[in-house]
Order: sequence, then structure tokens, then C-alpha cells
Amino acid sequence: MTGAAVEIRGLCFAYPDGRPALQAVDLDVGAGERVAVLGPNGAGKTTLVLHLNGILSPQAGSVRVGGLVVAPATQAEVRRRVGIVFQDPDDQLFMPTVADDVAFGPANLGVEGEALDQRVVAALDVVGMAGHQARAPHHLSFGQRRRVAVATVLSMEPDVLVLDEPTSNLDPAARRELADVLATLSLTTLVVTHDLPYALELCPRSVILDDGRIVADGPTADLLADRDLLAQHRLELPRGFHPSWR
Amino acid sequence: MTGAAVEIRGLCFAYPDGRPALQAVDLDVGAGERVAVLGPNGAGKTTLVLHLNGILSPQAGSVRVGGLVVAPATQAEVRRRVGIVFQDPDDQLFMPTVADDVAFGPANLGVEGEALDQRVVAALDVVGMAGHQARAPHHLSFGQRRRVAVATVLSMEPDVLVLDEPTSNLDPAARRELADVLATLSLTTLVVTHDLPYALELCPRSVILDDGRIVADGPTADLLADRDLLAQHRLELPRGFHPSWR
Amino acid sequence: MAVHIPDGLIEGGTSAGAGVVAATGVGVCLRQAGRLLDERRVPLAGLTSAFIFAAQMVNFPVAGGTSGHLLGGVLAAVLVGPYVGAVCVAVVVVVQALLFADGGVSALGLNVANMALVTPFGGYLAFCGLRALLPPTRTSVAAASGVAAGFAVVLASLAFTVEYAVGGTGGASATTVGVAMIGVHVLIAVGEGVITALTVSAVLASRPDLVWGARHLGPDRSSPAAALGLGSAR
Amino acid sequence: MGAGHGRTDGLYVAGDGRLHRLPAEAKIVATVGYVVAVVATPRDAFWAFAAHGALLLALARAASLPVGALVRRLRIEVPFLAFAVFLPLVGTGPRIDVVGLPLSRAGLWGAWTILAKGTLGVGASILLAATTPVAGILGGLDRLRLPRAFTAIAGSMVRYLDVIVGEAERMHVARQSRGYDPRWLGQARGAAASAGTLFVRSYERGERVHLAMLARGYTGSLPRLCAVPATAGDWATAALLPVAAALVTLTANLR
Repeated sequence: MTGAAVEIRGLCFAYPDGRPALQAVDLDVGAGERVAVLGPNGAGKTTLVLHLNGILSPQAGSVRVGGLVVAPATQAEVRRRVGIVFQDPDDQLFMPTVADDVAFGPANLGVEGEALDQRVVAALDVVGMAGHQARAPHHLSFGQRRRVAVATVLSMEPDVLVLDEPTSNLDPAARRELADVLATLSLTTLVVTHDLPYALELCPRSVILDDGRIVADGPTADLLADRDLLAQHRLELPRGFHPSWR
Repeated sequence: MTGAAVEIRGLCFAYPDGRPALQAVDLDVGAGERVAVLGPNGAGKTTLVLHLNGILSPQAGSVRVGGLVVAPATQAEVRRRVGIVFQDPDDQLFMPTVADDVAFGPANLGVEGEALDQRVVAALDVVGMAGHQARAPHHLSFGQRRRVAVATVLSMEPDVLVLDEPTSNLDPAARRELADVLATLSLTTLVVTHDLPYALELCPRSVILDDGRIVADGPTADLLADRDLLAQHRLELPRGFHPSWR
Repeated sequence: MAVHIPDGLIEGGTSAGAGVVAATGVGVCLRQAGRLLDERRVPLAGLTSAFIFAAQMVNFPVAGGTSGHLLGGVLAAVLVGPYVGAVCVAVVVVVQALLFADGGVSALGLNVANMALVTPFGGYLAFCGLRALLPPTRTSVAAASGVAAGFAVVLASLAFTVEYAVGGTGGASATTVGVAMIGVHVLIAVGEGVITALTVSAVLASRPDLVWGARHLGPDRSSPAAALGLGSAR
Repeated sequence: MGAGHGRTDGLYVAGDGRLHRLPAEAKIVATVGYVVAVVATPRDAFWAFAAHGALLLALARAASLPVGALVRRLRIEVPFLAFAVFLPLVGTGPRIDVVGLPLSRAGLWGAWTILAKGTLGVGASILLAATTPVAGILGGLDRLRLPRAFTAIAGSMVRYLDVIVGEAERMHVARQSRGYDPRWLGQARGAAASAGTLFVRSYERGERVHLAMLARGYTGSLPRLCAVPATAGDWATAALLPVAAALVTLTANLR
């Protein structure tokens, strides 16, 4: 793959009641890049995510993934290329066992038999959940469910990985384990979050989304050092935290 | 009130399958004190919380609130004295309007008419949600719902306020607003959390609960400065955070 | 007997006949549900079934320390429509029989027929009739669903009496059993009706767009999820 | 409270015996066959009911199931025991005196029938549920050609049972914590409001689950879960129970 993995141009979307959710969003993410999309709740982060694989369709502007325009006709291929890990792992794990869940995506792509099993094993291995195939999701800890949710997407061998609030409800140990997993992946990754320290740890670059617009784009450490910018967009670092203190 | 607001002595509790959840917990919290209970998921934090107002009954040991032993006979009074704000505000808010929800507790205590209305107004005022009486909780933002959840408990005029993971899923602005509200209250407060920076900000004193035991008790800044202690109990500060940096 | 019929109460032939009726009825409902809900049917119907199961565990006080629990057939029909509602209740009944040993395996057809067909459809018809007589307001919808839920409980006890008259093995006359069953169920019906009405009214207060039986009141776009248009997402 | 045994596990007791390993579809059919034989047993053939019960006990022993726990599960019967008690009081025909109470002969027989056949039926269902994991039962129904949509909805329901029941329980605790202790139906508003909220939460979760399915390429047909279907040998093994029960019933009827 060459050039931008994700190319968003002039993307607009309004809710049915007319309130704008996204207003002319432009964003390029290079192949292999890891970018955080920061913003307060209600900024339009989730709406943006749902455009990346065509669950929502742009009302104006366009989204391209690896050069392919996201549109109803390309839907199947786009959904293979872009894997989304949703905020609540219970929404993502809907099959009776871990193995069935991790197999769901590739099975929809037509993968079967031995090849399917291999995908399941490989994806679980990456997230450190090898050997848990036969378990039911409700027997896993919350942190384990989050990592299995990542595996359900990795098994589709996506080009772009999108994580929506990956740290919500995680305790410090589970947070660390997930960061360790994500750091080993060499995929193009978008981390949509309001957890600023996590963004700093994982993503060299960040954009700030507020009120449906990209209002800042730059190295994460620089953005987080700009307290005024953060405050303007209802973001702030926890007290006691300093981005230059590593 | 004089002396300890909460006195826990030798509290033991095991799950129905025999696994111990709490093992001889001793804890004194002075009137007006603000204490954080830190610990990873599965440490027994929520089980401890549910003993404070008699939802769970001790299998050994005792809990006293303002000198009153928590027992079935004292249940009604204990539940007035101890207000619990649960982790997920959606578990706590179930009435059609904000006003109904905030009135629910005091109405169960027999408060009615003018006095009830006053309690609702006063509680919403404290959490900065005055004027939202008629709205459906469902239509509020997550941060607003959390603050209304606090109001549903404050309207019972409790002596002790217990918050279970108050920051989970909050974005930075909502987190700040909640901290500002909590800092104005002069109630005895227990904050049960794995959000260490928040504990440092709100609570001068912390205890660490792990595997059903209190394993440390001291000034929050001291506990958080002890990286080995934290690591032993699956706690860690976010990278870039330092407890002495204010 | 606001609960499942056990094995051995109704003789085999009648049970088998009820099984055929139940299977046919649920089959028709599945086809209709598929037409109404397309591919979203699976998670939405599954979650609704889980809700019905959980709602049946909510105890409410009846009087003097005794408590009853919701059956939920009419509640399901009013919330998600009679076809999807019937399928959801049928799933609950089958899962209860096979996973929790609640209700006899040989009486499964009878239980599905009574709880998943007679109750939701009988109740929904009554609901539609009442709704037509009342002014088009949310209060009317809640009240109609409550009365219909109570009526459907009595109807279910009537259905049981008919089944007992055809194939009962109890040694008491169908009239005696019928009078007693209906008498007891009138009491249960009051609880079912009150809880159903209050529950529907609570849903109407926060997400009126989710109440199938209130569609005639017009679209509501005030709630955030409806606003996101996720309901129609592809 | 807290973690532990999930509700979604039904009555399943982990094990590795022959009965546990039999494919679910064979066990479901065997259970139905057994119950039909029990229901067809003449009510006065007491020895036959004893024999039917012995078959279940033998299987429970063979599968190393904790018999005490299974017997406790029988309390699910209590509601229809009430009906059984009622029959001798109102039954028709000649009456006999039992400790001073004139009870109907036919009603007594009715009560006995419900007690015996109902208990054996529940016992058989418990045995099935205790030796078959939930996913197995659903897969078995699928292989027995129940409509795909039906088993898929059942699977989705079972998956989310713990989630939804957990929410219901947490809401219950939150109500109690604010002093809710209703004594009569008029105070049920709090509980009903929670039920309404629970429905909205369930429905919205259904919508989110649907989105998550779409995001992974779901187009409306669920991929078939792979599982090994029952072999002729499995069917033959499973048939032992209903065949034995049928022989008992046949003998009782011939007498």
C-alpha cells in the first residue's frame, strides 16, 4: 500500500433533526501511522468512526480507504479493510464462544475450514488470549473481553484498525496489557479517545475533534502541552500529569 | 456526630461458590473524612460497598455507621445514612424524569409535598443541574447523568457518601465538573476507584484493597509514590504522571 | 398456575396437537417478523427475549407479603409488535424448558401455544380494540396495554381450561378447574395489568419511538439514538 | 452478587463422561422420547414409575452428577404441586376419607399423576441441561432443523441473558439502596419504571450489537457454527434411555 491509508475530504453529516455532527472534516492518515482522535463526548467522534466503514454514508464529501471510495458498492471490501473495535466489548462479542466470535468476521468473508481456524488462533495469539477459544464471553474478565474484541477484528486481517474509547472501564493492569498489545501491531491505527495520557503513550500524532470539526492536528506531545488549546475544547490533563515527564 | 463515621471490624464475606471476597477487613473512616479505596478489578471493592448499607450482610465481623450496627433491623436508617452512587448511572436512574429520580429516595423515607420538592431542588443545585427537573435522564449527557446520580443520593441527606468508580467513562470536562462538585461537599466520603490521579486529587487518605484485604493505608501521595507497592497490587500510574507534580 | 404446564397433566395426544399448532404459529410469526425486521431481527429479538426473561424475574408485591412476577406476553406484543413479540416469548419458553428444566418437554407445545400465541395475540387484539376507543394519547396506550395484559392472563387460563377439558388427567371436572383457574387468574391479572401499564408508560416517557403499539402517535425524533438514525443504518 | 456461576450456564455441570460427550441433538430426542414414554404410563403402575425414576438416577450416577443439587432443582415444581393439592378437594366421583377429609378418588389419582409424571419430566429435563452446555443445546436444535432464525435468536438471547439480568439486578440493588421496599402493588411504580428502562437499554444494546455485526461483514445470514454431528453410534447410545422407558411402559400397559 502506498500513500494515505485513510483519506477524508470535506466530510459532512447532520443528524435527522438537523443538528450538524460533522462539518467538513478533512483527515489523512498515512499507512502504518498511529493517530489519536481526541475530543470531548458529543464532539462527533463516534459518528466519524461509523463513516470509516460505510455504516453511515457521507451527506457531503468522501472517505477513501487505501484509495477505495467508501460507498455501498465497495461496502464488503471496505469492511474487510477497516476493523472497528467498539467501546463496549459486550456489544462486539455476540457469539456463544470466543472462537465463534473471532471466526465471525472472516467467515462472513468466505474463509472456512482450516484457514478459518488458523485465523482464529493467530488473532487470539496476538492479543494474548491463546487457549481461550472454547470459553464463553461472560466467563472472561472485562479486560480479557476487550482484548478478544480486538481479536475479532484482527482475524479479518484489516489494513486499518479503529478503536473507540479503548480504555473505558479498564483498570490500570488491563490498560497496560492492552497498550502492550496495540504497540506490537504495525497496522494503521486510529484511537478515538478522551483519555489523553493513553493517546500520548500510543500515538505520535493526534487530531482534536470538537463540534464536528478538526480543530488541531500535530504531534501528541505538542497538543497536550498547549493547555489553552485543550481547555478551549473541553479537554484537560489529569492534575499531576505532564506530557514531557516520561 | 462524633468519632468514626464508618467502623468496619473483621469483615469477611465469601461468594456462594466459596471464593473469599473480603477477608477480615478493618477500616475506620472519621466524620467528614474523604478516603479513597484503591484496588484493581476483582479486588472486592464493590462487595465492600454493598456491605456499607446492608445490601450484603457480613458473614463475620461487623460494620457500623455513625455508631449504628448495620443489620436487617437497622436497614432503613442505615440506607438513609449511607448514600451509594453506583458505577453506571444507568443502573441508578430509572424514573421518567430527573425530578422523579431525585425524589425517589426521600419519598421512600416518607418525605412528601413541599419538603420533597425542596430536597429535589437543593440536591440538583449542589450538582449543578438546577433547572433540569423535567428532563428525561435518558436525554442527558453521560456526565450529566453521573451528576444527577449523585443528586439522587444527596436528596436523602446522607451522612456518608460512597462513590463506586465515579470517573468511569467520563470525559475530562465531566471529570473536572464532578470533582468540583465533590470537593464542595463536607460529607464523609468514600471514593472506590482504580483511577489513581483522581484519588490523589480528591482524597488526602487512601487504602489499597487487594484480594479482599486492606494491604496499605496512608496519605494518598505517599501510597502513590511507592511504585513497588502499586505494582504488587496491579495498580500503576499513567505514564507521564507524577504524584508530586501539582 | 400462572406458570408452565408440567408433563403428565394433559394427555399425550392433546399435547402433540398443541405442539403442531405451536410450531405452525411460531413459524408464521417468524416469517412475519423477518419481513418486519430483516437482518436486525437476530440481535434485536434476542435482546428483547433476554429482557422478557429478566422482566419475569422482577417480583412485585401483590398483597400481604406475597409477590407475583410478570409474564410479559402482552408487554412484548405492545413493545415490539405481536409477531416479533410472540417469537421472543416462544424463545423464552423453549429456553426455559431446555436450559432450566422449567415446564415439561412433552408440554412444550401447550406452553408455547398458551404463553407465546394466545397471550400476545389475544392481548394485542384487545389492545387494538381499546386503543381505537380511546383518544390518541400516550396515557391511552399505557392504559390499553394494561387492561389488555390483564385480559390476556384470564384468556390464557381459559385456554388452559379448554386444553384440560380436551385432554386433562386431573380427575376434576373441567368446569370446576375452569372456575378455580379463572378465579385465581383474575387476581394475577390485576398485577400483570398494572405492571404492564406502568412499564409501557415508562418506555413511552423516554423512547416513545420504541413502542410499536404507539406508532399511531407519530414519529418522535427527540431521543439521541433516534436522532443518530442508527435504527436505519445499513 | 459478584462473579461466579453465570446464569447463562443454565443447569450445566461440567464433566467428561459418555453422557456429557453425546451430541446434543441425540440427547434432546432421547429426552423427548423418554418423557413421552413416562406420560403414556398407566397411572396405577407404581412399579413402572419406580423403574422410570431408577433409569434417571442411574444416568445421573453414571454422569457423576451431584444428585443432591439436582433434587434441589426439583423445587421448580412447587407451583404445580399447588394444583395437585387442589384436585382431590374438588375432584368428581366417589370420595374417600383421608384423616377426616372427604377426598375425591379421581382427584387423588389426578394429583398422583401430576406428581409422578411431572417430577420424572422435570428430572429428565434437568439431566439434559446438566450434561449439555448451553451452546451445545442450541447447536443441537439447529441440527434438528429448527428454523435458523429461531435458534439464532435463542443464541443471542442466551448470550445476553447474563448482561441483561445483571443490569436488572444492579438496578434492583440501586433501588433498595435508596430505601425502596414496596409492600403493596400501588408502590410498584419504581419496579415498573426500572423494567421500562431495562427494555430501552436492551433494545439499544440490540441496535449496537447489530452495528458491530455489520461492521464485521454481516449481511443477514449467520455463519454456521461448526460442530460434529451425531453419528449412528451416538444415536444408538442415546436411544437406550427412551427404549428402556418404552419397554417399561409397554409392559405396564400389557398387564
